[in-house]
Amino acid sequence: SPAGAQAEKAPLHVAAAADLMPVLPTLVRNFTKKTGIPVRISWGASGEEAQAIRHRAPYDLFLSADRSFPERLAAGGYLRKESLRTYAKGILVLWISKATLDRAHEQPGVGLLSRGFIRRIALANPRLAPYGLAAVACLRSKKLWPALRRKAVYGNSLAQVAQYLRTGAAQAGFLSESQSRVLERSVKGHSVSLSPSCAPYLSQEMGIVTRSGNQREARAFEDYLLGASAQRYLMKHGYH
Amino acid sequence: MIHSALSVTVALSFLTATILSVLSLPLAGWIVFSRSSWTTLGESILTLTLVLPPAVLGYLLLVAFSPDSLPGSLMARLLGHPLPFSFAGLLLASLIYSLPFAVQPVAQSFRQIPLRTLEMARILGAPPFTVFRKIVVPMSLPGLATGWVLGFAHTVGEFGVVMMVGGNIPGETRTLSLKAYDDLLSMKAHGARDSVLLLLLFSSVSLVALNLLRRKGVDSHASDAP
Amino acid sequence: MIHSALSVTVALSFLTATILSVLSLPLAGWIVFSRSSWTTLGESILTLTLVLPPAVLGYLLLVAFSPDSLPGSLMARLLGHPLPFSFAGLLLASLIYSLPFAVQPVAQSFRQIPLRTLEMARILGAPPFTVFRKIVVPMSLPGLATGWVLGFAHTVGEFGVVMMVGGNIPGETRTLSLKAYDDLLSMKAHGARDSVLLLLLFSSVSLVALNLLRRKGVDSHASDAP
Amino acid sequence: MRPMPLEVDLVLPGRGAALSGRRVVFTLSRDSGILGLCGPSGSGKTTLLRVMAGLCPKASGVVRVDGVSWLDSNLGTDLPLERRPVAYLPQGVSLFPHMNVRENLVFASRLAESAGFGKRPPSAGRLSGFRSILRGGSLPGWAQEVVELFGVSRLLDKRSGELSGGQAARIALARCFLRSARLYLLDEPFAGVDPEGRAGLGRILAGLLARRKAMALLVTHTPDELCPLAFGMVRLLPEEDGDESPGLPVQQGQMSGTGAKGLLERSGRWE
Amino acid sequence: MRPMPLEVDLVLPGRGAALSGRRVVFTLSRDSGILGLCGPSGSGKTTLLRVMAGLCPKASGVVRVDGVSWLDSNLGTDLPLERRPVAYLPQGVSLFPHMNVRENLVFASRLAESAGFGKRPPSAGRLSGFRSILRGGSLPGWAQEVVELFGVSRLLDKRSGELSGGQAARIALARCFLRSARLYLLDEPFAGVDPEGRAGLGRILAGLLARRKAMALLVTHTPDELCPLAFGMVRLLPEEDGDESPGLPVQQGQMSGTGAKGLLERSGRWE
Ligand SMILES: Nc1ncnc2c1ncn2[C@@H]1O[C@H](COP(=O)(O)OP(=O)(O)OP(=O)(O)O)[C@@H](O)[C@H]1O
Ligand SMILES: Nc1ncnc2c1ncn2[C@@H]1O[C@H](COP(=O)(O)OP(=O)(O)OP(=O)(O)O)[C@@H](O)[C@H]1O
Ligand SMILES: [Mg+2]
Ligand SMILES: [Mg+2]
Repeated sequence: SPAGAQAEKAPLHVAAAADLMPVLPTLVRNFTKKTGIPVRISWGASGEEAQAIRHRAPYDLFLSADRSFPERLAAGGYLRKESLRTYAKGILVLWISKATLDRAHEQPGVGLLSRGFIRRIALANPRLAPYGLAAVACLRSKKLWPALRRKAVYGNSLAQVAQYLRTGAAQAGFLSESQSRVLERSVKGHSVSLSPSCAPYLSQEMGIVTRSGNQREARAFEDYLLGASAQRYLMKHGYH
Repeated sequence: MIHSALSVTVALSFLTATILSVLSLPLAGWIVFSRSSWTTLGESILTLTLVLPPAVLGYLLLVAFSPDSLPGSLMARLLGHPLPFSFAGLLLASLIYSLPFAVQPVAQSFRQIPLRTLEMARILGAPPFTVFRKIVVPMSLPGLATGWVLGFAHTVGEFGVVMMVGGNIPGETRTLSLKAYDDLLSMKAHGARDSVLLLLLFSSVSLVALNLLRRKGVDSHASDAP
Repeated sequence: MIHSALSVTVALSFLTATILSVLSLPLAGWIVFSRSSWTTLGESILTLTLVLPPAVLGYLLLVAFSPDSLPGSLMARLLGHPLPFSFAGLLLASLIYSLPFAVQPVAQSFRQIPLRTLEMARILGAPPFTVFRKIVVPMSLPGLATGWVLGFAHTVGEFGVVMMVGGNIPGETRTLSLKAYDDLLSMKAHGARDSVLLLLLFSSVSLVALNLLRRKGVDSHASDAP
Repeated sequence: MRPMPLEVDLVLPGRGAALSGRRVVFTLSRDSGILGLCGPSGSGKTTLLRVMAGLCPKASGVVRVDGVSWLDSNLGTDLPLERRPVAYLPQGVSLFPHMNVRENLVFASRLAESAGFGKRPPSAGRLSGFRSILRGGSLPGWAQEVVELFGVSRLLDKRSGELSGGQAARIALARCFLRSARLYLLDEPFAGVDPEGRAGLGRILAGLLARRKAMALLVTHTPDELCPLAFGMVRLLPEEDGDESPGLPVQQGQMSGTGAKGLLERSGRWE
Repeated sequence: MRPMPLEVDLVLPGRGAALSGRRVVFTLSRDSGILGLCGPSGSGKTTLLRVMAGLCPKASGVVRVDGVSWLDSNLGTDLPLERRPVAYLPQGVSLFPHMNVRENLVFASRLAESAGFGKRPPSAGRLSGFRSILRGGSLPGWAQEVVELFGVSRLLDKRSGELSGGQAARIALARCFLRSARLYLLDEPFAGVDPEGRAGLGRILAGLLARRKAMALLVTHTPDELCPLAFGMVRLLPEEDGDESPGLPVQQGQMSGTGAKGLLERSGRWE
C-alpha cells in the first residue's frame, strides 16, 4: 500500500525558525492530511539552524525568519539555489502594553516611546534578526534612535522579545504582526503596524537542503506553502 | 565593544564567585550539620536550579523580578530601579544560577572533617559558631577554592539566564559570552574568533593563576606525614 | 512527545553522569597525584569547557565532529554514521561539556586523603594502582557522589550544546530542556507548564533519592569518633 | 555534711557486643589529686571517661561531683558537655591539624578566658577586644606560664604534623590544662613520652591539681609508675571473652593499691 | 666472611632547626632478634626508622643489610621503599579508616602473597584468581595463624573506628607481621597496650623473629621491660636545646645496657 511505502521512508524534516511556532504546526498537519507525507519539525533560532545546515544537519527544508541566512547558505551550496522562495512577508509592529497606554492618554505610536513611563523597549538583536534591524532603521529614520538607544534591550529572537513584553519587563517592543497576535492572547496591549510605512515588509525565505534525500517531498511542501490555502492561512495570522 | 563586554564579564564573575563563596558557608553548614530532616530537601532544591534549562530559569526569574511581582517591586524600591535589564539583576540571577556549584564542593569538604576534630573543639569549650569559624571553615579551604573556581567559570560561560534577564545591553549586561554568540551566529567569522579567543585567554589566565595559588596552598597543608 | 523527550533526557543524563564518574577517576588521579608540572595546565584546560558559552562550545564541537575533520571522520567510520545530530554525538558533547563538574569534586576528595594513609599502603607493599583502587577510590566516595549529582543535573539542564550539536530532532536529540524552551517560546502556557513540571518532578525525585542514599552512606562512614 | 567530691555508679553503654551491662562503682572523698584508672585493653576505660565527660549519650547510672548530678538516669538528669566543669584529654592525637602549636594553644586559652579563666590584664574592658586583635596570635601571660610549666615553649612555631609523638602528647596535655575544670579526665596522657618526661609530667600534674583544687582521673598502663603520685587506683576487669550470656553477674570496677597499700586508705570510701 | 646483618652510619636529615647534623652509628652481628631503640622525645627515633624504611629522601650516610647497601650516599645508592625487604610499623594509629579489621588484614595478606609470602593452597595456579574472588574477603590460612598468634581474631568484624587504643595497636602489629621482611622497624608497637599484653606481645615477637630469621629495631619508652627480650639497646641522646651553633661536635647514637650489662656483649660490635 502507498501508506506502507511512506512509512518506510524517513519523514520530511523541517528546520523552522522559532518565530513560526504559532502558525506552522497547523499548516504541517494539513499538509500531512493532504499528501500523506509525515513531517517532523526542529525548532531553533534561524542563525543556529543555519550553522547546523552548514554542518550537515539531517534537515530537508529550512524555513528561515529572514532572507539573509538562506541566501548565504545557498551561496555556499548548502541549499539548492533554485529552491529559494519567499513563503511569507512579515509585518513589523510596535507593541505597547495596555497598562502603559492607559497612562498615556494618547494614540499609540512611535512617538510615545520617548515618554518616561516607557522604561524599556524590547527589540530583536539587530545583528541576528532582521526585525531588530528594521526596528532600528525605522527609529533612525524618525531621528529617535539616539535618544531611545538607552532604553533598548535585545532578545535573540522575536519570541524572546515577546517574553519580555509578556512578563512586563519591557513596556513596549518591536515584534512581527504574527507574534503580537499570539502575545495578545495572554497580555492586553495594542500594536501599531510599521510596515510598510516606516519599515519594509520582511521577506521570510525557505530553501531545500542540497544533501536532502527527500527532495520530492520537500518540493511538495514548498508548493503547499505557496499554495492559496496556506497563504490565506498565513495572511490571517499576521503575514502580508 | 569587546572591552566593555570583558569588563562586564570580569565584574560579574568575580562578584558572583566571591559572594557565593561567602553564602556557601552558612548554606553548606546547614545542609551538613543541621539535624533537621529538611536538609535533604533543602539540598535537593539547591541542586534544582541546575536542572532547569537556563533560558527557562531566566524566564522564571524575569517573572519573579518583574516590578509587578512582590519580590520584584520590593527590590525595585530598594535599588531605585527595576531588577531586569540591570547589572544588579544580572548579578542576582547569576547568584541563583551558580549557587549549587559553589555550595556542593563546600558541603563535601564539611562532610570530610573528622567528627573527632569537631568533638575536640567542643571539649575545649568552643560554642558552635566558634567551632564553625575556627575549625570547620579553615579546614575546608580546598572546598571553598573548588567552589569559587566552579562558580567563576560557570558564570563566565553563562548564557541563557544572562540573555533572558540582562537583555544584552552593551556596556551594562552584555557579557563576553553573549557577544561571542552574536558574533558566531551572525557569521562574522572574524568577530567570533576575536571574542572566543579573548574569552579563552581571560579564562585560562585566571584559571591557571588560581590553580597555581590553590596548589601552593594545598601543598603547604597536606604535608602532614611526620 | 513528552515521553520521548523524557526518555532522551533520562538516557543522556544517566549515561553522561555515569561515564563521567568512571572517567573522572583517572583524570582526577592524574591531576592530583602526578608530579608532572603539566597538571596545572591540564586542570585549567579541563575547566575551560566551563567558561565557553554553551552555544559557542557547541559550535566548536560541531566543527570538530564534522565528518570533514579528522576526529569526526574517524568517529563516523567507527559508528557507521556521522556524529553530529545523533544521540551518540549528543552524548559525546555532553561528556565534554559536563566533564569539569564530575572531575573537580573527585579531585578535591583525592586531595583530602591524608598522605599518611597513602604512605601506609605503600609500606605494606601496594603498587600504585592498588593504592589507587583500594585506598584512594574507596575513600573518595563522597566526591564521586557529588560529581555524579553535578554531572547529572548539569546534563539535564543542558541547552546550548544540545541544541547546536543535536539539532533538536524529536525522539532522538530533543531533550526535555529543549522542549521546555520551545514550549515556553511558543507561549502554549500549558505545554510549557507541563514540561517544566515534568523536568522538575523527574529531577527532584532523582536528586532526593540520591541525596538520601548518599547521606546514608556518609553516616555509616563518618562515625569514626570512638 | 560536705558532699562527696566524686561519686560514680554507672552501667557502661554496650558498644556492639562489647561491654554490655558492665557496672563501674567508685567514690572519692579527697578533694583534689590524681586517681589512677587501669585495666586491660577493651575493658572500658575510654568509654568510662567519655561517659563522665558527657560525650556518650547512652549511659545509665549516676555521676555526681560535689553533690551536683552530672548524670542521673533515674531522674533523667544529663548535663550537656558544655555545662560540666570538666576537661578531657582524649586518647591519641588530638591537636588541630590546620593550626600550628601556638594557634592550638591560643585557641584553647581564648576559650578558657571567655569562660572566665585566666588573669586578664587589669586594663581589660572596653579596649580588650581591640587589644586581643593587636596581640593577634600571641598567648596571654597566664597561658604562657602553663605552657612553660609543661616545657613546650620551644615548640610553639612547629606545625602539628611536624611534632614527634612525645612532643604532641605534651602539647595536648598543656592545652588541656589551659582549661579550668573541677575534674580532669586524662586518657593515657603520658603515651609516647620518655621515662624522665613521664616522671616530670606526673609531678607537674600533681602540683597543678593541688593548686587548682581539682581532681584528675588518669588512665595509665604503667600503674606502678603512677603510685608515688596517685592516691588510689581503679582497676577495670578484663572484658569477658567468648560467648556472653545475658545472666552474667554484674562486674564492678575495683580499686586496688597495686603494690602500695597505704594509698588505699587515703583514697577514702570504696565499694 | 659473612657480611654484617646490619650496619648503620647515618647523618639524620635536619628537620627544620631540629636534629640538624645528628649522626647515628651502630652495627649488628646477630642474625635475628630484637634491638631496642630509645631516647627522649624528639631525639630522632622516628626519623631514623623512616630513613631506614626509605621514606625520608634527604638522609645521608650508609644503611647496609646483609652486605647489601640500601642507602649509600657516597655511591648515590638509595633503594626505593619497594625494593627494601623491610616492614615498618609507624607510630600512632595506622589502620585504614574505610576498612574494617578483617579488610585491613586481608589487604595486607593479599599484598604479602603477591610478593611471594604465605603458603598458597596447593591447587594454586590457573584457578587461584577465580578462587580468591570466591573466598571474597576471607583471610588465607597462614594469615589466620598470624592473627590468632596476636590474639585479635575476636575483633575481625569491628570497624577501625570502633577499636580501643590497645586493640588497634595489636591489630596494626599483626598486620605488620603479615608482611615478610628481613628487618622489622617497629615504632612504639606496645603503646596503649596493658602490661600483661606488652609482655605477651614481646614473647610473640621474639618467637616470630626467630622463626623468620629476621631482625627488629623496636622503639620503646620502657627499656627495662624490653630487657629480657632484646639483645641490645641503642640510645639516642637528647636534642640539643637552646641556641645551636653549626660547630657542635657530632653526636653519636650510643648503645647502652640500661641495667643489663650482659646484653651489651651479645650485641656484637658497637662503635
Ligand atoms: N564506637 C564504638 N563502637 C563500638 N564499639 C566500640 C566503640 N568504641 C569502643 N568500642 C568497644 O568497646 C570496648 C571498650 O573500649 P574502650 O575504648 O573503652 O577500651 P579501653 O579500656 O579504653 O581500652 P584501651 O586501653 O585499649 O584504650 C572495646 O571492646 C571496644 O572495641
Ligand atoms: N615533618 C617534620 N618537619 C619538621 N620537623 C619534624 C618533622 N617530623 C619531626 N620533626 C622534628 O624532628 C625531631 C625528631 O622527631 P622524631 O619524630 O624523629 O622524634 P622521636 O625520637 O621519634 O620522638 P618521640 O619519642 O616523641 O616520638 C623533633 O624535634 C621533631 O619536632
Ligand atoms: Mg582507651
Ligand atoms: Mg617518634
